[in-house]
Amino acid sequence: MSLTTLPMDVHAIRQDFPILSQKVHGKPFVFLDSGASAQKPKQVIEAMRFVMEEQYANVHRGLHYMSEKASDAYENVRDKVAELLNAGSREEIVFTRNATESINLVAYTWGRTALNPGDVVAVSEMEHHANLVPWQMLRDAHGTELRIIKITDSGELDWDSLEQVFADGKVKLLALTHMSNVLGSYTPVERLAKFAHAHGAKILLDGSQAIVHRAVDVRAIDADFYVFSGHKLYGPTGIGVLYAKAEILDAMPPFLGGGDMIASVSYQKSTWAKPPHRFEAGTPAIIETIGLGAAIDYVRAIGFDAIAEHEQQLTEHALATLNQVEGLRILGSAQDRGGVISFVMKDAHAHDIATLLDRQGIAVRAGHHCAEPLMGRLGVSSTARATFGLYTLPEEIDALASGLERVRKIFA
Amino acid sequence: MSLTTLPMDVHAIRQDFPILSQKVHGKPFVFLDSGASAQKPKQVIEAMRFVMEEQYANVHRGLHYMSEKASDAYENVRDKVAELLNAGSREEIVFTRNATESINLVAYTWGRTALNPGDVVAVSEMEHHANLVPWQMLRDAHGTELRIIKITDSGELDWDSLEQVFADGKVKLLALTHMSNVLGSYTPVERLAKFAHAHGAKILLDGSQAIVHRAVDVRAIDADFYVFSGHKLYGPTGIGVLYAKAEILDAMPPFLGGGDMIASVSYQKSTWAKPPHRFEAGTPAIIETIGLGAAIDYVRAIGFDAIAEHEQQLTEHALATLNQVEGLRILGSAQDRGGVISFVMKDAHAHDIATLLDRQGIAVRAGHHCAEPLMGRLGVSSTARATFGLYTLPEEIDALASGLERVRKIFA
Amino acid sequence: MSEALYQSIVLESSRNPQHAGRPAVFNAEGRSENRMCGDIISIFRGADGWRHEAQGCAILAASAELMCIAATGKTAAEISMLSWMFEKLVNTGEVNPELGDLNALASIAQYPSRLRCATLPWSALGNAIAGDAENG
Amino acid sequence: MSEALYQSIVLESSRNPQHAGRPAVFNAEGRSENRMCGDIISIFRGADGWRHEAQGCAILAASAELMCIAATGKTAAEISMLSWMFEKLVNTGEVNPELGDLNALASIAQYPSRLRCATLPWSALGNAIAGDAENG
Ligand SMILES: Cc1ncc(COP(=O)(O)O)c(C=O)c1O
Ligand SMILES: Cc1ncc(COP(=O)(O)O)c(C=O)c1O
Repeated sequence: MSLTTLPMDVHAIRQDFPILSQKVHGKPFVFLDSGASAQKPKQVIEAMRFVMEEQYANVHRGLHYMSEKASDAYENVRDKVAELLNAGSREEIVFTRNATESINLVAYTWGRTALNPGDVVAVSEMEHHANLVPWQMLRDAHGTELRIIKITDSGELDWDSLEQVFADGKVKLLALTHMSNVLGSYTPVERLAKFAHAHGAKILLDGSQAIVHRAVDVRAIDADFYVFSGHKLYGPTGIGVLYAKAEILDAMPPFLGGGDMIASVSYQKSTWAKPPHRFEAGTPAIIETIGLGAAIDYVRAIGFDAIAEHEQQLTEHALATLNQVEGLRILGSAQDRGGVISFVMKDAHAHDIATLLDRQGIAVRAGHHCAEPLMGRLGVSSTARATFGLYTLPEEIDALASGLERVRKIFA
Repeated sequence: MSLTTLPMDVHAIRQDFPILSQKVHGKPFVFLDSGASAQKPKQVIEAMRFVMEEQYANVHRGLHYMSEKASDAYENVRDKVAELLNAGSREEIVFTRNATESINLVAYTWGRTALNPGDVVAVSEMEHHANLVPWQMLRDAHGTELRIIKITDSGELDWDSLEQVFADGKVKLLALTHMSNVLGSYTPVERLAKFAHAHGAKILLDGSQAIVHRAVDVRAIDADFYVFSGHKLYGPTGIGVLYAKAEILDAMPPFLGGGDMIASVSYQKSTWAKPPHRFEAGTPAIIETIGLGAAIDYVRAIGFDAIAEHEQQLTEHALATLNQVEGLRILGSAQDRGGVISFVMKDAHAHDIATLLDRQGIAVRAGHHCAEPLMGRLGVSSTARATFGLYTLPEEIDALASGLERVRKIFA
Repeated sequence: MSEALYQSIVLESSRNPQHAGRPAVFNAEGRSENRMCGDIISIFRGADGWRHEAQGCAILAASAELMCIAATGKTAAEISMLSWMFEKLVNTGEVNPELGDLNALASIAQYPSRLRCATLPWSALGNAIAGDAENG
Repeated sequence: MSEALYQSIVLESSRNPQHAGRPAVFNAEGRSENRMCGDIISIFRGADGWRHEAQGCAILAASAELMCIAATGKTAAEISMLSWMFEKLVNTGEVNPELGDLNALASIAQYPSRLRCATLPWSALGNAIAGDAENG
C-alpha cells in the first residue's frame, strides 16, 4: 500500500502527537492500542495548559472574570458536542466521566423510573462490560429482565435472534454497541433504531468506538441515548458524554445530588435544575471538558470523511497483511467493519504475543477486552487486538506483521 | 502585618502559579476564590503534560510499556493519597470525580445496604449541598430519616442539638463538614467521631475545605468515611477521593457497573473486584489522578505546618482588616476558624460587591455558596466570600479592604 | 470606565425608587426568581401604573424601577416591543434612543454573568401580562 | 536481550511439559485463576508427585511445569521456602542458585505486568497444601 493514496497527510498529523516520537525499549513506538485510549494531540494539551495557566476558576456560580471565562469555555464545549452529534439542542448533552458513567446514569435514573419490573432490556453478545453490567445491576435491583441478542459467526447482529428477543413485546430498551471493541463490526444503527421504535422500545447506542471513526448524527439515527468517552476521541481522561433526547432528559430524575444540579434546596424538599445541569452535580471536569472541546475541533478540522476513508484503507491493508501470517486467525468478518482487529495465533497465547511485540516497540492489547461473554461465544479465552487511530500508518501494520512473524518463529 | 513574619516564602510559591501573574481588567489579579477551586502550580500542569506527551495509555489491562508506565503512575497516586490521609492501607482509597460523587457513592451503596428504613442520617445546618442533597435523595428513595443538627450564632456545632438528635439512638450516620465553606468554622472531628461511635453511628467527614489547610489523619480522627476534591487542593478537576475503612468498603456493593470493577462476568451473574477497584468502573481519570499526585507532592513539600500557620495569620489579618470597613459584617465567629470569610455590607448586595471588586481585579464569590439552608439560618439571602490559598498574600487582603471601601463609597 | 454599570442613574433608581411597593389594589401581578442567587421580584399593575417589589442587587432594583417607569401607560403590544428592544440593548450594549433612561443598563452587556439581574423584572412583567390575558 | 523471558527452557517447559495433566488418583488439589486475563491453573499431588493443568500463556505453563519439577519430593516446609525464594526471584530478577531451573523465570522482573502469570501456579500449590493440611 502506498502512502500517497492515504486520504490525509498522516505524517503531518503525527507531528501533532508528541508521544508518537518516543522510543519504547529502544525501538520506534508503534501504538496500536488506540481503541483502549487514544493519544492526545498538542492542541488538546495546549488547551488544557491554557485554561490552567491563564483562565481558570470554578464555573457557573462566579461573578468574576476568570470564572466567566472558564464558564464560557466549558459551556462552549456543550455546543461543540451538540454539533458533533448533530443533537437537536445543547441541552441534550450531559457531561459525565466516561461512557461507563453515561450508561450507568441512564440505568440508575431512566431505568429505575421509566422501566417497570418485568420490562426487558436487550443487549447483544458483543457488548463491552460497560453496556452489560449496569443492566445486570438494574435487573437485580429493579426486577427488569435482561435478554441477549445473538451474533452470527461473522460478528454481525443476528436479525432472527433480534426478532425473537422482541417477539413478546416486552423489550423497552435496546442497548447496543455502535461498533464492537473486539470484532470491529459496526451495527446498522438507523435500521435498529427504526426496529426498536416500531416495537415500542427506546434505543441506547454505545458509541465509544464508533465516534472515533465516523460522523455520527443522532437525529438521522434517531437515537434516544448515545454515549461516548473523551479519551478515545483524542481528548483527556475524566470526561464523557451522554446524549439523550430532550423529552427523555426532562422526565428523568437526577442521579447524583449536590451543587449545581438543584433549583432550590430546603431541608424538606429540594427541586431540580433543568437538564443538562440536573445531571451534573458538583464541580465538573472543567479542564478536561475544555480539552475535549479542543479534541473535537481537531478531528473536525481533519474531517470525518477523511478519517473514515483512512480507517477503511488501514483496515483493508491490515486484513490482507495479517492474514498472511501463518497460524494467525482474525476474529469476525463483518461486512461493515473498521479499525479494530482481534486475532489469535496457533501455539502463542495472546499475552505472550503482546509481551513479545512490546519488546519490539509495538503496543497491542491482549485479554478479554472487557467482553468476557463474547470470548465465550468466540470460543477463546483471550485475544490480541490491534486498533487504529488517525495517526496510524500502513507501515505500522507492516511492522506488526513482521513482529508477529517473529513471535511465530519463537513459538514454532 | 509584615511579610517577614509569614511562615513560608509566599512570593516564591506564587512563581509556581502562572495564572497569578495575569492581569484582570488591566489590574493585577487578586484571586480570593480558592475555596471554590484553587489555582494549579506548574508542577501539576507539567505532570499532566508529561503523561500525555511521554507516557500515556489506558491503565490496568495493558501488557505494553506505555500502559505499564501509566498504570504505575496512576496507582502510585493511591499510595500518595493514603499517606496524605494516613490511611491504614492504599486499598482504602477510591478515586471519584469529586467530593460530590464520593458522598453520593456512599449514599447509593453503603446507604442503601447498611442503613434500614427508619435509620437516621444526621447532618448540620452548615453543610454544602453536596452533603445534604444525597441524604435527602436517600431519604426519599430508601425511607431513612434526615435530621439537622443546629449551629450556634457563632457558627459552631451546637452540642445540645447534637445530643438531642442522637437521643433516641436511631442515628446511624453522622455526615458533617470538617470545615464550613461559608463560615470557615472547623468542626471538632476527633470528638465528634468518638461521640458518633459511642452512639453506634458511623461518621462521614466532608473534607473539601479542611484538607487544603490542615494535615488530616483519618486514623487519629477515627473517621469511617472522608471525602475531598482534587481541584481545591491545587490539583486538576475531574478527580476526587473517597476514603473509607477497609471493612466498610469490603462490605459495600458496587456503585457503577462496567470494566475494571468486575472479577468475572457472565450473563447470569457477575462478581465484583475487591476494593478499591470495585468502585472504579470504566477508564478512570488517569491524567487527572497523576495531576493530583503532583499536587499532593507539592503541598507536602511545603508542609502542612507552614500552610496552617500561614492560613492562621491571613485569617487574623483579614478579620482585623475587614472589620474596619464601615457597614461590613463578617458572618460567624467560631473559635477555630480558617481562611474562608463570608460577609455582607449595608446597602450593597453581594452581587454588586463581587462585580465591583472584579473590575478592580479582585475575585471573590457571591451567592449562597451551595448552602441555601444555611443562608436562611443566617438571615441573609447571599453573602460575599473571600477565601485564601497558600499563595495568598496579606497585601491581597489589604487590596480587598480598599476595594470594599470603594464599593462602600459608591453605595454610600 | 470600569464601573460604568453603576452610574448615578442606576444607583439612584435602585436606592430611591418611586415605583416600589405593592399597591393596595392591583389588577395584574407577575413574579420571577433566580434561586441560584436569591433574587426575587414581583410586578403589579395598580391604579397609577406598574410597581415592583424587588429583593436582590442594585441592578435588579434599578432595572425594575426603570422598567416600571417605561411600561406605565403602554399597551401590552408596546410593552412587548420595549421588552424586545431591552433584550437587545443588554445583549449588545448598543444604546437605543427609543429606550430613554433604560439605556443606563446598556453596559450590562460587558457583565454577562449579571445579565439575568437586569432581565428578571422583564420576565416578571411578561408573566403579569400573560396572566392578565389569561384572566380575561 | 530483549526477549530474555522466552529463552529455550521456558519455551520447552511450556511446550513439552512432563508434569502436565490431572492424575487419575491424587491426594491434594489446588486451584487459582486470574479472571482479568482468563488464566486458570490446577495443581494435583498424585502418586508420582506434583502435576498441573494450566490454561493460559507460555509463562504460566512454564512456571507450572518448572514448579512441579522443583516441588516434587519436597516437604510442605521446603515448598514454602521455595515459594518464598521464587517470589523474591521474580520480583528482583536476582538469580538464586538454590532455585535451579526456576531461575529461567528471573527476567519476569522486567515484565511487571506478567508477574502474575509466573506466580499463579504457586498460589494454586499453596492452596493445595493448605487444603491438604485442613483435611488432616
Ligand atoms: C464543604 C464543601 N463540600 C463539598 C463541596 C463540593 O465539592 P465538589 O464540587 O468538588 O464536588 C464543596 C465545594 O464546593 C465544599 O466547599
Ligand atoms: C465499546 C465500548 N464501550 C464502552 C467502553 C467503556 O469506555 P470507558 O472505559 O471510557 O467508560 C469501551 C472502552 O473501553 C468500549 O470500547
